[in-house]
Amino acid sequence: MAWLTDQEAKAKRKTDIGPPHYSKMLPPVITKNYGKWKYHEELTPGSMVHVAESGDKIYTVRVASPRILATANIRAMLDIADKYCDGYIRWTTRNNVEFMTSKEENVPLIKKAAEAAGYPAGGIGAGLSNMVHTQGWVHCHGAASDASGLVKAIMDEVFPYFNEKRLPAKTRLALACCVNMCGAVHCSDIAVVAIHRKVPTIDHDSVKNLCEIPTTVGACPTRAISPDPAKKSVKINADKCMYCGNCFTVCPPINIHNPEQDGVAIVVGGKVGSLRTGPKFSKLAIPYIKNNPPRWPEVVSAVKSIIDTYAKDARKHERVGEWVERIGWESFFKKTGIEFTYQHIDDFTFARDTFRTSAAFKW
Amino acid sequence: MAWLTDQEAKAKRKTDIGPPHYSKMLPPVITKNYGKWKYHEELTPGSMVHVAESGDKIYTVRVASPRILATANIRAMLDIADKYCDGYIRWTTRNNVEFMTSKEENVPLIKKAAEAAGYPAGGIGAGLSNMVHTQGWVHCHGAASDASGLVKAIMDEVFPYFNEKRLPAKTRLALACCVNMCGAVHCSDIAVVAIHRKVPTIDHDSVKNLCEIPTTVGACPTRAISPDPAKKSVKINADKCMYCGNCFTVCPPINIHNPEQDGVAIVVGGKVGSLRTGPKFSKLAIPYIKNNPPRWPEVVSAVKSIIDTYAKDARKHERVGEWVERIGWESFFKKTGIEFTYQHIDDFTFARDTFRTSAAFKW
Amino acid sequence: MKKYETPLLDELEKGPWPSFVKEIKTAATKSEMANDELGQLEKSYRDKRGYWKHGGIVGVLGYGGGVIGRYSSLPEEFPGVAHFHTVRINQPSGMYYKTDSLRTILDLWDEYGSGLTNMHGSTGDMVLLGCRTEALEPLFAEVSSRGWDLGGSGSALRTPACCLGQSRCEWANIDTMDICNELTQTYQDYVHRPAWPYKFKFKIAGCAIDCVASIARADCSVIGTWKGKIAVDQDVVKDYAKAGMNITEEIVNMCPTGCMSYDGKELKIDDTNCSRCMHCISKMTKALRPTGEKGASILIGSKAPIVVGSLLSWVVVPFIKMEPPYTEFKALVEKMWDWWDDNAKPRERIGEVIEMKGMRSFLEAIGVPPQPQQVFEPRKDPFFFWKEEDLNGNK
Amino acid sequence: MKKYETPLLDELEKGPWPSFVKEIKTAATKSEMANDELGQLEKSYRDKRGYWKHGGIVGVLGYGGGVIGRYSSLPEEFPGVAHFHTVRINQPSGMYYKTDSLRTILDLWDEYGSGLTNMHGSTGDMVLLGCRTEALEPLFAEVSSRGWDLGGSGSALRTPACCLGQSRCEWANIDTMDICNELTQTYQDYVHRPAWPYKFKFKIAGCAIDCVASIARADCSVIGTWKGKIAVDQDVVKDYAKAGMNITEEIVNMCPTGCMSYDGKELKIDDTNCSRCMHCISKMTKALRPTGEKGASILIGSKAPIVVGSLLSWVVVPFIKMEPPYTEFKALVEKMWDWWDDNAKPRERIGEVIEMKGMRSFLEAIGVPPQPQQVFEPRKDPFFFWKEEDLNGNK
Ligand code: SRM
Ligand code: SRM
Ligand code: SRM
Ligand code: SRM
Ligand code: SF4
Ligand code: SF4
Ligand code: SF4
Ligand code: SF4
Ligand code: SF4
Ligand code: SF4
Ligand code: SF4
Ligand code: SF4
Repeated sequence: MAWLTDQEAKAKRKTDIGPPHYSKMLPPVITKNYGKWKYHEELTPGSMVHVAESGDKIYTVRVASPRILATANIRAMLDIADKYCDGYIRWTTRNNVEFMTSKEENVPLIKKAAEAAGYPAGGIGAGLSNMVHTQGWVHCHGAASDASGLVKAIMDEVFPYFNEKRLPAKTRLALACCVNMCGAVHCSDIAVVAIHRKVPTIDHDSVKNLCEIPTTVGACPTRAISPDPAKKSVKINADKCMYCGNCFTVCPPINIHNPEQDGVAIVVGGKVGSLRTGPKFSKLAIPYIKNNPPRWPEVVSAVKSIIDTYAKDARKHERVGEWVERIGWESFFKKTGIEFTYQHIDDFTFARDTFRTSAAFKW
Repeated sequence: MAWLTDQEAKAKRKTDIGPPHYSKMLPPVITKNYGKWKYHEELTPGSMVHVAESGDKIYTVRVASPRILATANIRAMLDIADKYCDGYIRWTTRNNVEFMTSKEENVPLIKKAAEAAGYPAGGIGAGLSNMVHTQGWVHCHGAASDASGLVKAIMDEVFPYFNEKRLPAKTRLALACCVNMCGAVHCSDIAVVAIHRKVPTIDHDSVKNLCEIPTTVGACPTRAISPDPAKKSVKINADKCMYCGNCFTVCPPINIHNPEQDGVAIVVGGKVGSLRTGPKFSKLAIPYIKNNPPRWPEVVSAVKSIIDTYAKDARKHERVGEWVERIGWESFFKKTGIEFTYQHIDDFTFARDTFRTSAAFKW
Repeated sequence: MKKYETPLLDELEKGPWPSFVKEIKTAATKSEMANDELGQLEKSYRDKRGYWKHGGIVGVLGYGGGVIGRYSSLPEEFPGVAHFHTVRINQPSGMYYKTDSLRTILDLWDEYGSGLTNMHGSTGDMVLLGCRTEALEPLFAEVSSRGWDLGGSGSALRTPACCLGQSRCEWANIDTMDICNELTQTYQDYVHRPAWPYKFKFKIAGCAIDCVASIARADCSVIGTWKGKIAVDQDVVKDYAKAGMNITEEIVNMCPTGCMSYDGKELKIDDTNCSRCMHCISKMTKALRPTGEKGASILIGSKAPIVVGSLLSWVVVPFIKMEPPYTEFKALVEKMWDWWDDNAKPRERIGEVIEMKGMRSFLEAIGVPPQPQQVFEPRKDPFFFWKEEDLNGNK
Repeated sequence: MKKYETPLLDELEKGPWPSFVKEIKTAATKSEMANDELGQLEKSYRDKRGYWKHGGIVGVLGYGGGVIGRYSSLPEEFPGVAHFHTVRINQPSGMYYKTDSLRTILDLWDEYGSGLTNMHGSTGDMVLLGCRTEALEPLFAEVSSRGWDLGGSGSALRTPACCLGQSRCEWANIDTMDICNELTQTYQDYVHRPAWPYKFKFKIAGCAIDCVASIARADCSVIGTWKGKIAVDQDVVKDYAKAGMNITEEIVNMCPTGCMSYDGKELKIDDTNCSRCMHCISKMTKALRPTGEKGASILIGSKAPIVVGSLLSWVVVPFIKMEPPYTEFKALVEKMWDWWDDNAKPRERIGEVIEMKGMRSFLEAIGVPPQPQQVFEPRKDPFFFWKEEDLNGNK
């Protein structure tokens, strides 16, 4: 294949056609039973079956994915799908891959083939699924930590809960590499959020050449930046800065990265479904753990320990947040041994609703 | 008695002595058993007995009071206390009067005497107690309604719940005559809050003579007032004014009173104790009922109807707020037939936490 | 001495609840002031509006508070209420009175004022309702010479108040009346001479039931509690069951922490998970009883809605011993006042300032460490701040 | 073609979870871009910081979005990532693929880009990770000529996404994939040409379980629901009990409204008090089934934390029918956009504007009446506003 010339490209291009219609992508058994499914059953942590009113069945094998996928490896998956799934495949909303077939006997074969390709089955039912995450040092300018590396290190450690061991309920892990929080990190059972901790430094001499002052001022979401006419540069109000790094995006002489101080916070107890209790935001559990690549052992063991405490202490069907709310946050800190710091106490706009306004609490 | 002269007064006055020590005011049985009470029992809605570890007993008869009391009538109460209670009496934190005696046989006599004086017994246990309230047209400049008159009209109607009929739990009624909310009105099972509804009018010509502009500007808690130099007066930003009347206090040419538009709102579901569920603010049930003195029939029937719905629907020990939270506010509006309006939807600083962020709710 | 026709108010003499109109009429038999109060009030009922002007500064020599000035806006029509100030007499803790002692006040009030009172004001004072400016000094001399004093008003320490506590309640973990009296006496200067950004209120309750609504209306709410088990008298539990109490429904299922169980015979409590809410204890007072160390939780900040919406008090000190002379508690409170005074804009209550400046600033100033008991839940957003001193540890 | 030593990244090839390092290395066997990505990433791991500059505006002719510009801050050291833009390809609804169809994209991507992808991006797009500016036009021509298009970026309608809904789930009350596709197609112009104050996202879930996290990350969350009873198959209930399910503990006691009861034989539901939370249904899928009218709740406003803290979506329309071509829904959404466009400052999401201007302004603009379902609870403070038109009624 050779690159299209400009002219070829212009001739060929179409616009505003949108994606292909989904109906072209559906396995026939789905097209036939669309909207007429009756129930499903989990078979193993990596497989389930859905049964239609017609009696038709569809078996799903779900396999792990690192989300960053090389085309060559996707092709390997497509080959499996061709072999066992009539040439259809899908991805889930949490970046797992699903192989579907009406033939029960294919289930173990798919599993085996996928595992051979490096993608183990799991993620179904009351356990861990894939860890939603973002770009990190692989692609994003603002990242205060890597994304994929932390996910890999964590998932290696808690892997048994993905493919074998069960938890009280589905448990959603997630990671965001900065406070922009791409993904639904803010409502996860346990999430890792990368944070900067220091106000950016400014190389004032370069600002005048490299930056547009109004753009730089405008980039700050908290209005912490104002022009500094004397220096022909900008200044940052440290009280207002929450270390987001947006200024650095538009003005390279501003530097937010600080290898010694960047790191991650761990938040817990969020969920998005409305089952039992409503959707919940995750709340701060550990305000800071320093970046320690390549395997971030402190973060890994903190996440593991929270999961283990939950696994031991929660009731069946109770999500992490439901468990913590039943026992109370004061018990959460006691049971996990996590230290409670000033950072845990909200000082943001909505602090008021988090302060305890009751004489009833646990020691 | 004749008034002291200036000189006599100067000679006689003491300062910073504080109130008399409470120990001088206590019935002997209390002094003896102070800190050593063991349990109590409710005998009737108007009487109870406390039993000390020593075996000593103290019977309490609680009687209603309109809180505004004439000296002559207080003397009548003191006479009863002299006769049956060894010369001691007390008032409760909700403005009822308590007669205490160690002699069981005095209980009915006290009741009878107090009732003869016009002060019926009641207010103990799971029912209504006195209605906490404020000054109203009797004494306060800002009052958007009267206090005592509304209380009288309401308590007349619901009186059986004070002296006879029981409710699922203690039920606290309260009234405030303006949004300053003197009293714990904001955390009552059912409270009436008087409100103005229109931005004050300004008689600009009089302002220059009668008001200090800076004081007037400063009096506004929401900074709605600014100087109007052209008119040598002030102007009010209607978007910021929440009709509190403070400006009118300091500057008489500003008028907040509007007989056609002043009235009351009814709020429900508050509590202060930490039992079972934490303390709660009352929430808006009815945003406006017009003033209709002398007996405010619309307000009276609204309060009555909420109490009756609660009495019928709540579980034992459930306070109004606990009942509403169990059934959900959508059910509260359905069961009471109260109309839900724009005013019910919070648009104040903390609106966010009141918006429903869940797909689970009742039709 | 009927002076006015009051057809509207007369309606409010009917019905079983005691009538404030009767009270005013009673006072009016002797007092022109009360009479004109009645007349002006009837007019308010007719016109559906109040007729009062604001106060202006009236008071007694050397005091900045204790009196609320009040003037009629219709002084010609109702001269008896041209001045109608109220005098706040600091109540004795617990609002117990020896009858003689109270008669003294009543007699003086008949002489110097309208003969009308509020027993009591919402803050807790005895409120004497309606007197003229020139009556204030002699009245104060009479009252104070007999051992009574004024309560607070303005930007001052307001008259502290308490539940009756150990005087007649089996659940009081602290001596509320003594604490109330002690604070009132120790801080007389702050009560009488407004020197703060705004008002400050203490209310003291003996337990989490909070019969003085301290958590809703005190800048500093002192609420008694305990550290220890709830003792259960199983025999008495059986009596309650026999008497018809549905222990499972009424007690076990209503326990907010789910730390109770009942098998039809024995009532068990997992004390480590009890939040000391007082529900079970209050419903089975003969069977259940807190044991162990007694003390108080200190909660800060409640107030009425203006301007930022009502606040309930926030747990700041989960547990503190409360023994006379309450030295540790007083030192803590004084640190709070200092911080508040340093940081508040005029008319900002302490709770509002904590909200503005952040809980950390407040806790650091008063020397109390962060503790999970202070919050319902930790923060949700990732925008937390770091001080230089935090950056080296893992804080 | 190994170009760099990557001792740190090599550590991340170990362990059971699939390794992204292996993926990059796989791509690196064919692509210099992927190779330099690996090298720069190793350096990031060593130095504990990223080495990317921001985007600048890159894209394809006539579109304002769909491409995220990205440049290395070390272009001399890692020339292969000097440009490393991402291309967002709009996924088919439900993320089902016919293998051939997907291979087309993979082939093109090997030609024009790094051979690295994200399947999928958090919003839902297929993300092609890393290409040069000059590759964008020809790549787009190739892709679009084969029936694919770009997704959204910038202040535009972002690529809508959905749960798989009726395609494979027994609980979908609405046809999520069709709605998703229909919105994507109808509003192509809004996807490709950013013209709004900020981004706007749709996510569509078939029921309250919300397998696409719509309530947490969509300006408009469409969540399927029903009006009717939950049909109970009592025989199957017995099967569950026999199979060892503790129905009382797991189902009845976990029902948030307490509207279920079970006497060991029959499972009863008081449907009028059910909040349709999906707990019982999801745990007893063979026995329980919603019946009656199907439709959706529309919730508005969720977003990530910057600047005012995260928002979850708020119920605005408790129930709306969702039948193709979704005319009523589309009209509603267009009214929302108009109001938002009129009232937002730059970079203000619709939820933030609702918070600023008040829910009333929004509801009036879109013609939806106030309803208790929109709030958890009514307001607490007494500072509510009145418009002239309210003052005559009892509104
Ligand atoms: C495939 C997928 C939808 C898709 O369009 O891709 C999906 C599919 C199913 N979900 Fe889900 N959910 C999927 C993402 C989600 C999400 C979204 C997310 O995680 O970002 C949630 C919300 C999580 C939350 O609340 O924070 C989610 C919360 C659930 C729940 C509720 C769990 C709970 O107890 O709170 C159920 C019901 C259950 O587990 O009983 C459920 C049930 C199901 C069922 C059983 C529905 C059905 O009858 O087919 C499907 C298989 C269950 C399983 O995986 O165990 N699904 N499910 C998604 C798979 C993601 C993955 O790879 O793991
Ligand atoms: C007399 C009393 C009401 C009563 O009928 O009992 C009262 C009466 C007034 N209060 Fe109050 N407050 C009274 C207890 C309260 C309480 C309850 C309490 O203390 O437990 C509150 C709510 C708790 C709190 O402090 O927030 C209360 C919250 C207010 C406020 C709102 C303060 C705030 O920060 O939001 C104001 C407005 C102000 O300070 O300007 C206020 C202002 C006033 C003023 C001084 C009106 C004014 O703007 O000048 C009232 C004088 C009325 C009059 O002419 O007699 N009053 N006020 C209470 C004092 C009697 C006493 O000393 O015992
Ligand atoms: C006398 C008084 C204290 C005082 O210092 O004056 C008092 C006295 C008692 N209260 Fe109280 N409470 C008193 C105001 C309060 C308040 C404050 C208020 O209403 O402003 C509350 C908080 C109300 C709230 O949460 O909104 C209060 C909530 C309770 C409760 C909790 C009720 C509940 O279920 O939430 C109990 C326990 C109970 O009823 O089982 C209680 C129990 C008691 C006991 C049984 C305590 C005891 O063992 O002696 C006393 C008699 C109960 C009765 O009246 O039924 N008392 N009680 C107050 C009488 C006021 C009155 O005239 O009615
Ligand atoms: C690629 C992706 C992350 C990923 O690894 O999957 C992503 C990447 C970026 N996001 Fe995002 N966001 C992505 C989904 C999200 C989501 C999740 C979602 O859409 O469901 C969110 C949270 C939900 C929301 O919209 O609030 C999200 C919230 C943000 C925000 C915060 C927006 C806010 O209003 O708070 C920013 C900041 C901004 O807009 O300037 C942001 C900005 C960015 C930028 C453009 C960084 C920037 O400041 O310029 C990132 C480019 C990274 C890069 O170089 O590749 N991204 N971003 C996701 C888009 C892929 C796709 O199209 O499928
Ligand atoms: S979370 Fe932040 S650093 Fe990570 S991809 Fe999104 S914008 Fe970039
Ligand atoms: S890091 Fe973010 S908050 Fe701080 S100055 Fe830069 S843009 Fe503003
Ligand atoms: S509530 Fe308002 S009107 Fe009533 S006494 Fe208090 S300040 Fe005056
Ligand atoms: S009524 Fe209150 S809010 Fe309105 S202008 Fe006057 S002082 Fe301000
Ligand atoms: S607050 Fe507690 S200690 Fe005080 S009277 Fe009420 S129940 Fe007794
Ligand atoms: S005090 Fe409250 S939390 Fe403790 S056991 Fe009793 S009911 Fe439960
Ligand atoms: S959201 Fe509901 S309809 Fe959609 S996949 Fe999940 S369970 Fe099924
Ligand atoms: S759907 Fe939820 S609320 Fe309704 S019966 Fe089932 S568990 Fe209860």
